[in-house]
Amino acid sequence: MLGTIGVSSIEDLFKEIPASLRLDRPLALGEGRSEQEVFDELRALAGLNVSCEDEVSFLGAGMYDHYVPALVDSITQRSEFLTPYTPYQPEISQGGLQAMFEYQTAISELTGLPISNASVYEGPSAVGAAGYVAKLTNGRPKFVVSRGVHPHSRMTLATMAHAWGVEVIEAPLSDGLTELPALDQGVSAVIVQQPNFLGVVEDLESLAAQAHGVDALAISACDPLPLALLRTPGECGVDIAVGEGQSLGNRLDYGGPSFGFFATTDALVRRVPGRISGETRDVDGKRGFVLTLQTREQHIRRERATSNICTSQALNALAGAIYVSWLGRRGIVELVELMLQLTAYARERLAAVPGVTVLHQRPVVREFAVALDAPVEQVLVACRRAGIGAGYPLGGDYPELGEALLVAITERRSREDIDRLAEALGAAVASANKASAGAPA
Amino acid sequence: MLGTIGVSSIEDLFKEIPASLRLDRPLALGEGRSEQEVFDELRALAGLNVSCEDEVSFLGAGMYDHYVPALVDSITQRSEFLTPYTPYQPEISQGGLQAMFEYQTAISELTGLPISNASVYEGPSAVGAAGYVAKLTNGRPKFVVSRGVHPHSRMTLATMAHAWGVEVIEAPLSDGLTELPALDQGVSAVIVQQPNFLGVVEDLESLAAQAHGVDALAISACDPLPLALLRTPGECGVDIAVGEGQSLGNRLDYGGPSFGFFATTDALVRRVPGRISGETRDVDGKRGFVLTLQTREQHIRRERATSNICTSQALNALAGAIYVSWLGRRGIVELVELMLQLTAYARERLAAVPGVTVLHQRPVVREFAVALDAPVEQVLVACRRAGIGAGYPLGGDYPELGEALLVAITERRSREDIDRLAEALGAAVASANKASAGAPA
Amino acid sequence: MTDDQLTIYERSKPGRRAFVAPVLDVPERDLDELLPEAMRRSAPARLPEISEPEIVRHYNRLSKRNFDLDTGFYPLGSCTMKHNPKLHERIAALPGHARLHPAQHPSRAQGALELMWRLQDALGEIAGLPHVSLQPSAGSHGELAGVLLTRAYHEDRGEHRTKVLTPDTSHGTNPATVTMGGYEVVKVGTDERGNVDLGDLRAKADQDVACLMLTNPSTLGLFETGIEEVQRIVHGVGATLYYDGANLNAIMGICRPGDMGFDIVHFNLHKSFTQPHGGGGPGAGPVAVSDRLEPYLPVPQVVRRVPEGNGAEPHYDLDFERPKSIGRLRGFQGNYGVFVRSYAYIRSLGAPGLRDVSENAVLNANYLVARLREEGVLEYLPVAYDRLCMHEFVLSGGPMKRDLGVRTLDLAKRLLDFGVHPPTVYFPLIVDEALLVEPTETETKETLDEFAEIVSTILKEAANDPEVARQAPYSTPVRRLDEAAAARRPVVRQQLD
Amino acid sequence: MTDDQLTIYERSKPGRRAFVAPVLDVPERDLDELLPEAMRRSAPARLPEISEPEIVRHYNRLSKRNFDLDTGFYPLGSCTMKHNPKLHERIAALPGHARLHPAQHPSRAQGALELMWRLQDALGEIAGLPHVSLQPSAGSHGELAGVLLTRAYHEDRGEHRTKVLTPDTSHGTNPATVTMGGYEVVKVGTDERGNVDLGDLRAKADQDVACLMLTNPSTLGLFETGIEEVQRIVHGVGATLYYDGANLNAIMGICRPGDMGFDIVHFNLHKSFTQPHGGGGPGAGPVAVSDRLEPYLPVPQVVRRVPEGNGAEPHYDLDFERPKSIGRLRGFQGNYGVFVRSYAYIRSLGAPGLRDVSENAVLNANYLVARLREEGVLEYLPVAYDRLCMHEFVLSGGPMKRDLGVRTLDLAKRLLDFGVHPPTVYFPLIVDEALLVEPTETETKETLDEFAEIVSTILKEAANDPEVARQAPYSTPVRRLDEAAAARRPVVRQQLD
Ligand SMILES: Cc1ncc(COP(=O)(O)O)c(C=O)c1O
Ligand SMILES: Cc1ncc(COP(=O)(O)O)c(C=O)c1O
Repeated sequence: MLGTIGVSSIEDLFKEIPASLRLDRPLALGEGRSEQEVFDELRALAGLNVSCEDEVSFLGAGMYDHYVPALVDSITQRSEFLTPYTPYQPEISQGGLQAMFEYQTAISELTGLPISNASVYEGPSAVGAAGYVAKLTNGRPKFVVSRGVHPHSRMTLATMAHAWGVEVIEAPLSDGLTELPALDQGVSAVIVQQPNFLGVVEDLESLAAQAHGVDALAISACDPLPLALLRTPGECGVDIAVGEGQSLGNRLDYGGPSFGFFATTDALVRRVPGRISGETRDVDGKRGFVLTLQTREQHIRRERATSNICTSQALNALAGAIYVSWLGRRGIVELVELMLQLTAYARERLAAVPGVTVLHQRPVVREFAVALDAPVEQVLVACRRAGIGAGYPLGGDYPELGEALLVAITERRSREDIDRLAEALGAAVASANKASAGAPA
Repeated sequence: MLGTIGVSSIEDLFKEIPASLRLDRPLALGEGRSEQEVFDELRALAGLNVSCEDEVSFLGAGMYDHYVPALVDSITQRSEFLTPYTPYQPEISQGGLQAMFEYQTAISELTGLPISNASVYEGPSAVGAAGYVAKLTNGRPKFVVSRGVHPHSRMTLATMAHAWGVEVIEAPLSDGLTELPALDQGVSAVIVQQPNFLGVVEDLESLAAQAHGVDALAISACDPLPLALLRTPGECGVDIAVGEGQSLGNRLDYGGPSFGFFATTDALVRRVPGRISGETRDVDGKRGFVLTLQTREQHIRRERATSNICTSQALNALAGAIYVSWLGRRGIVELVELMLQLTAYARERLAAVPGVTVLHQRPVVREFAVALDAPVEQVLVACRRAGIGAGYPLGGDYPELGEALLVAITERRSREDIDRLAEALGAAVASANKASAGAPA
Repeated sequence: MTDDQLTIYERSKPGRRAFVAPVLDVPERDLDELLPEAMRRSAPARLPEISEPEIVRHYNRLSKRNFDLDTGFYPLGSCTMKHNPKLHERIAALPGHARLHPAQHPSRAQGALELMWRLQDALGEIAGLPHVSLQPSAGSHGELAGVLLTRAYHEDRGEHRTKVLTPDTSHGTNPATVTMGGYEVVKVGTDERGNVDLGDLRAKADQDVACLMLTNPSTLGLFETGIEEVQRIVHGVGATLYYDGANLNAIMGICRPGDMGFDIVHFNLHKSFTQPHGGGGPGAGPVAVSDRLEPYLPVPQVVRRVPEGNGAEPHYDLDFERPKSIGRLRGFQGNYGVFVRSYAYIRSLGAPGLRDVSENAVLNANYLVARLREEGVLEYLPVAYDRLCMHEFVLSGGPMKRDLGVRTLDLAKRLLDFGVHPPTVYFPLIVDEALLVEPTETETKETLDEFAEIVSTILKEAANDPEVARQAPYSTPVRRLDEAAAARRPVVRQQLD
Repeated sequence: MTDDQLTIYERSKPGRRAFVAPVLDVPERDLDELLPEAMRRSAPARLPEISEPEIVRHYNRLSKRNFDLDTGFYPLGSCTMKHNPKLHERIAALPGHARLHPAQHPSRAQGALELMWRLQDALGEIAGLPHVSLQPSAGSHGELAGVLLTRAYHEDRGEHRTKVLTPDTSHGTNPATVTMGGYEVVKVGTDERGNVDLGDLRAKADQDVACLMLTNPSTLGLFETGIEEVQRIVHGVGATLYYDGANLNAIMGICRPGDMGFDIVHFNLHKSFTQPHGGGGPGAGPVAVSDRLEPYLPVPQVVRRVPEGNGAEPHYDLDFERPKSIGRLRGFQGNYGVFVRSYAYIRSLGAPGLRDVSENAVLNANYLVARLREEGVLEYLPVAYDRLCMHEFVLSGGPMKRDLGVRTLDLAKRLLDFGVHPPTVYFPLIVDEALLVEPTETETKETLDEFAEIVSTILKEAANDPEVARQAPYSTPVRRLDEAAAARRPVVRQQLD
């Protein structure tokens, strides 16, 4: 091959690189390894993690241990879905483009909004993306963000808003529900979460109405599974519904890759970030799908694009679409109702545990907060010894709640698991208090 | 649908079944379960097994813990290979038929014989199948079978030979090598194994020559990986080479499914059992593949077929073909030489352990036998406590060897593993003897 | 781009590779010392030299030249091409199943043994016969087991029998098995309703008969209504009654071979119990038998041991102490990976689900007949025996051949152009130009409707130009292949040099 | 058979389902009591009603309407469509990785944290910049991180800068990111050799400039030979120098952005480090930075803590105590599943392997140029800048359009008929009718030869009838699609009723 090129060595191919810049040593990465050795090494690392297969986990806080049906893996592992690039050549990408179109339809149905894109990165950055659309839409200087929005989403939005010179004002929670401050024409968007981070179902409609009262956009982060049962953002008058898609057929993967969804009204369609698949016809009149409304996007509009997003999360969104088809129109309701029942049972069961108090008596779907009469960290350690991941400690994000714990219940958790949690919590709180009582004053 | 059929109930469809025969109760199998429940239940059962992932295993005895590369799974899991039936319609089965053709080529290369079928069930039944071909070929009343042939193969052959009225005569091993008795014209076939069950490399050529001396067929069961290095059955004048294919890219699966291979000479091609893929052309002159020489088979020849086999092990044979392509012409030699070196190290290492004696000082490839100065079962129990599956106890099959153990070394076992085995064996033998010494006479 | 037809040997290039060897961490010895040259092959096996990306592309391209069940309708009669749930692949791949060594001590393989024991139990219940061996590797292997069990049974009673009866509708493996089992095949006729000809059976059933091999529903897809009389005749001469389980999909939970008087049943786990066919295997062919045949079952048997008193846990074991056993039919414990899938299937469905399977299989078959009738197809392709069918049915292409000059083979090949896998053709042998159609329970009404319309379209097309079908297929990767030439000068491996 | 184009909604039939709910084992409460009707949606989401077999077939059929890397050549410039080793999928699926909850306590996620820490370390070494954050989700997200880091850096020093420079060859995400990062884009020209126009750069580099975003090799596939001078100019005005890592595949182990003076580098793990593209993601866009930017990296950072003395084991943790951090760019710790694959890749190749990657990527690109020249292709499709290229190169379809009346788009569409994925078209913008070709290191010589021949065939064909290319493709599932109509009246979801 060198001969055909007309050089005498590989070295010659790099001669345009100034010698002063050449690396004069091998990278400090060691030798290559055989497949078997690499597998063993990375399996050993996996073995150092305590996954939801290794303990009874009640962790949620935005990502949930749902059962991912086998057909999701078998389909997404097909090389025709796994290995292509973004479908720039629609004639040979109809499979992916149609799958996107079907995904958009599912998100549209779940959110009750007419427009969905083909995915954004994940939940919190989706909130940032929604904020950017608000900024582009009305250019106002303030976001009002509920404290019920996922802390990661609030932080992500703040990071981006700072660059835009937009101020972020936090609306407090009162007894678990968002309480908006007086709004004014300076407010670009009101951003809430449904159910909120503490698991409580918000009154999305009144929050949206208050936003619209000052012509601000109403933006809601949503957990897509509960939407199968809850009043939809669309019904509530929300302008943009975004969210974390992991709970739809994506594994936990220590936080990613999953997907974010982005749904909105017809009014905002030309400001949507990222890919959108649209239906059209080919020269023979045959139905087909293409990436559409591309004049929004970076590769066409460059500095005037409505977002910089390029690669997003197509394969994860596909998993989501397969998953909701697997659940189906009835199944998704059955699943969420099942979680509703399990969660209700768990809330009652824990409420009965001495030293455990349920934080607010409001409707929740699959997650709720409790206060403990003992240091959460101590209790968690004790529960881990019993093989239980008791939940997400709220102290860091919500010091105002004191020693509080967020408990998530998916269909993977049985009554027995919940009873074990109750016993473990009870024992842990009791012994923690015994210890401190015993401790010298 | 019932209306279209013209019946009023499903029941009516079964009315030809005499009422007296109808089952008047549900099957005693309980209710159906959700995917998640079935997965959890069968994962729990898997958890009750100690697999080669859970201990350092030196078990072999016909099936080996080799590394199966990921691409084998990803290819064999493609529905186009996983779900079709036997390729009765060649025009829409070219993928499977060409894969069979390529598999046959690989087996032919490994065995040094011109003809391979597309697979039989597995190793021991392949020995039986070879015996049946011998019976069909010369109808003689005796098989001479080496004691070095896998006990399961000898038992399987005996089971079938009994039905044919063929007597099975066992040829003893002397210092690990087959010693044939005087043969006569009553011998239909001489059946040996390479390497034999104790891991020793046999002198296939002289055994085949002795068989041919009385016009009997020379049949050899072979372990396919060592064939990458060993003199081939073809070079040695063997008429039929069969064997267990598991070590070629198939997982252990507690013994199956794997595949058996069947290779032979041109002379016997029309007596081969099972499917054979052959090259041909279509009406446009395009190359294609079909199931060929079908007049051997049950669906054509019925009671005059050369075998009753129908469904065999196509997917497992495919895995074997992928695996040898992955290893490649050089890689397969490197792999077997690696095992040769590891095995030599292990044999020396164990020989140095007090109370452990290597049984015969003859060339072996990846398996060898040792004698212990203590009860094998006791030693195995002790090794298990140390997380080691020390090997296969030979007492049941070869009482004449006393307290003996068969140890297999694959590329999955490291020097450290082998050293651990040596220490565990040494400790176990010592403590067993201490115990018995301590015991009242 | 690259010619899809190149073999992997034709893609091979010296020096390329996928495999990288693990590092050798022991002192290296001289090869000649470990394995003298005289023991080594003279030249390396000429395996392909190719990189992982090229291997993947090679097989991906091959896969696109295969039609598969996950892509379209596959009504291959007698093969029960039902959907293979993806869950089963996930479960079978768990290391606790997939990397369990078959020689592992039973005390360390309790999960596997319990699963096998539970599967034996479930299959026994489905068959109505209490004792099960999972060992046989496929249906025909199960048949061989059955014939050998029969032999052992008679020999044990000092009887020497020489013949086995099989109906003229039987599958090829039945007579082939009989011969392999050391018996002579005697064919029994079929009456005008498609049942075993009882007169002929009586005439042929004598003291030399060891067994009658039957499948019910028969390969005609019809329930053997005279089964009770058949049973009396066969048992009357002291022969065993063998049930070929390939058609079990029609009657699960509805009636049971054991209750019909069968002594031996084989199951095709790769048919009724969803092991994917893999393009020709793997499968598994467990057998269930009655008490009188139990002593002869192969070794080892999976058993559940309940220790005496003291509330000790029951455990599972392999039993080799079976003095009357026929011995082994293969190595180790059988196709365990198949057992895992089939047990997962039985657990998923439970009793009601299994009954639904058979009800829907029979419903779909009868509905398809009705739709074909509506489409006027039966005019040229009459149902061989016009009765309610069970899970499959047989059409005769005789009239089509006579009136349209189109053979069953032509119809089959033309179906390929419509993206349908043809039914089984030219079997059973007693039906002229036979077409054996088994839709299975996992197909939808829309699929059945469409199939009926496609067949009718092909017949209409043939009515005005039979050549279209005669020259079919057109849209497949290759067109009709010359099988005669292939058999005349067999090329069964790549030529290399 | 069934129309491959039906959507899953069009396949839906009332009452069908795949999902079976686990049994509810707690006392059931009244729904209204748990969730008052006022809080519930008025109608169920109209999701499909469909069985597992039909879902599988639906997606299987869709998959057959996609071209993929595992099937054929995919020289999509700037996208580095290299082979994705199958091992990576196996490893990523291990429950210890795949079912690890992101909120798991760090002490219980030591394997994941160690893997991330090792990956940070390796990426830092490859980039020549010591500090790495794995958080960004893709390349453009990494760019945003870079711009925000730059802002934080300047603000921390009390500087207020308003402009970011990007070459006119830059990828669209660069300017889009600049705007999103709150800066104004200033375009820098390209000189006749394809390098950054240093004169123009000097003219535009002033105290208002916060950053220059560059990729080297550039999107023209050329090494920026003036990089040292560029670096002096940019740093001379106190701006940061940003490296877009999309083209890192050309230089791994050969030279390092850090050594060139770059302050910030983003990686595309889904390009250089083999995360499969998934039809548009997932990816990951980690950033590596120099010491002066380290304080501003996102939270949390994965750190390795070595306890004081007493030989206690070092452990891994998430560090949130970063007062100057820009904060978060997303939830949790980033696309961990991608990290697993990329780390497996780095481990498999090691230092020599990574260098081989870049050497072969550059060898393949230059070889392909040479073959295209041999085939006479460059006559109509000249290389935009005729220098030794790095891992990719740009052809101009200008002459082809002028002399043959065939545009780059037509050539691309005609390539589809030959089973090749076309190169990137109409990018970079500064090249007329641009065609950006990146073969990658995992392609064989035969594939490159064949591609050169195909392009030459298409040009010959066009020479005697341009309509062939203008009307192409012909053999694809659909032919040219009306994108204008799609955008005019957008139909972006299934209409249901
Ligand atoms: C009726 C019948 N019996 C027996 C068999 C043989 O089963 P197997 O292919 O599993 O050996 C078949 C398979 O086609 C069959 O249809
Ligand atoms: C040069 C260049 N920069 C940036 C990007 C954006 O990367 P991503 O798609 O991962 O956001 C790309 C991807 O096409 C690219 O080619």
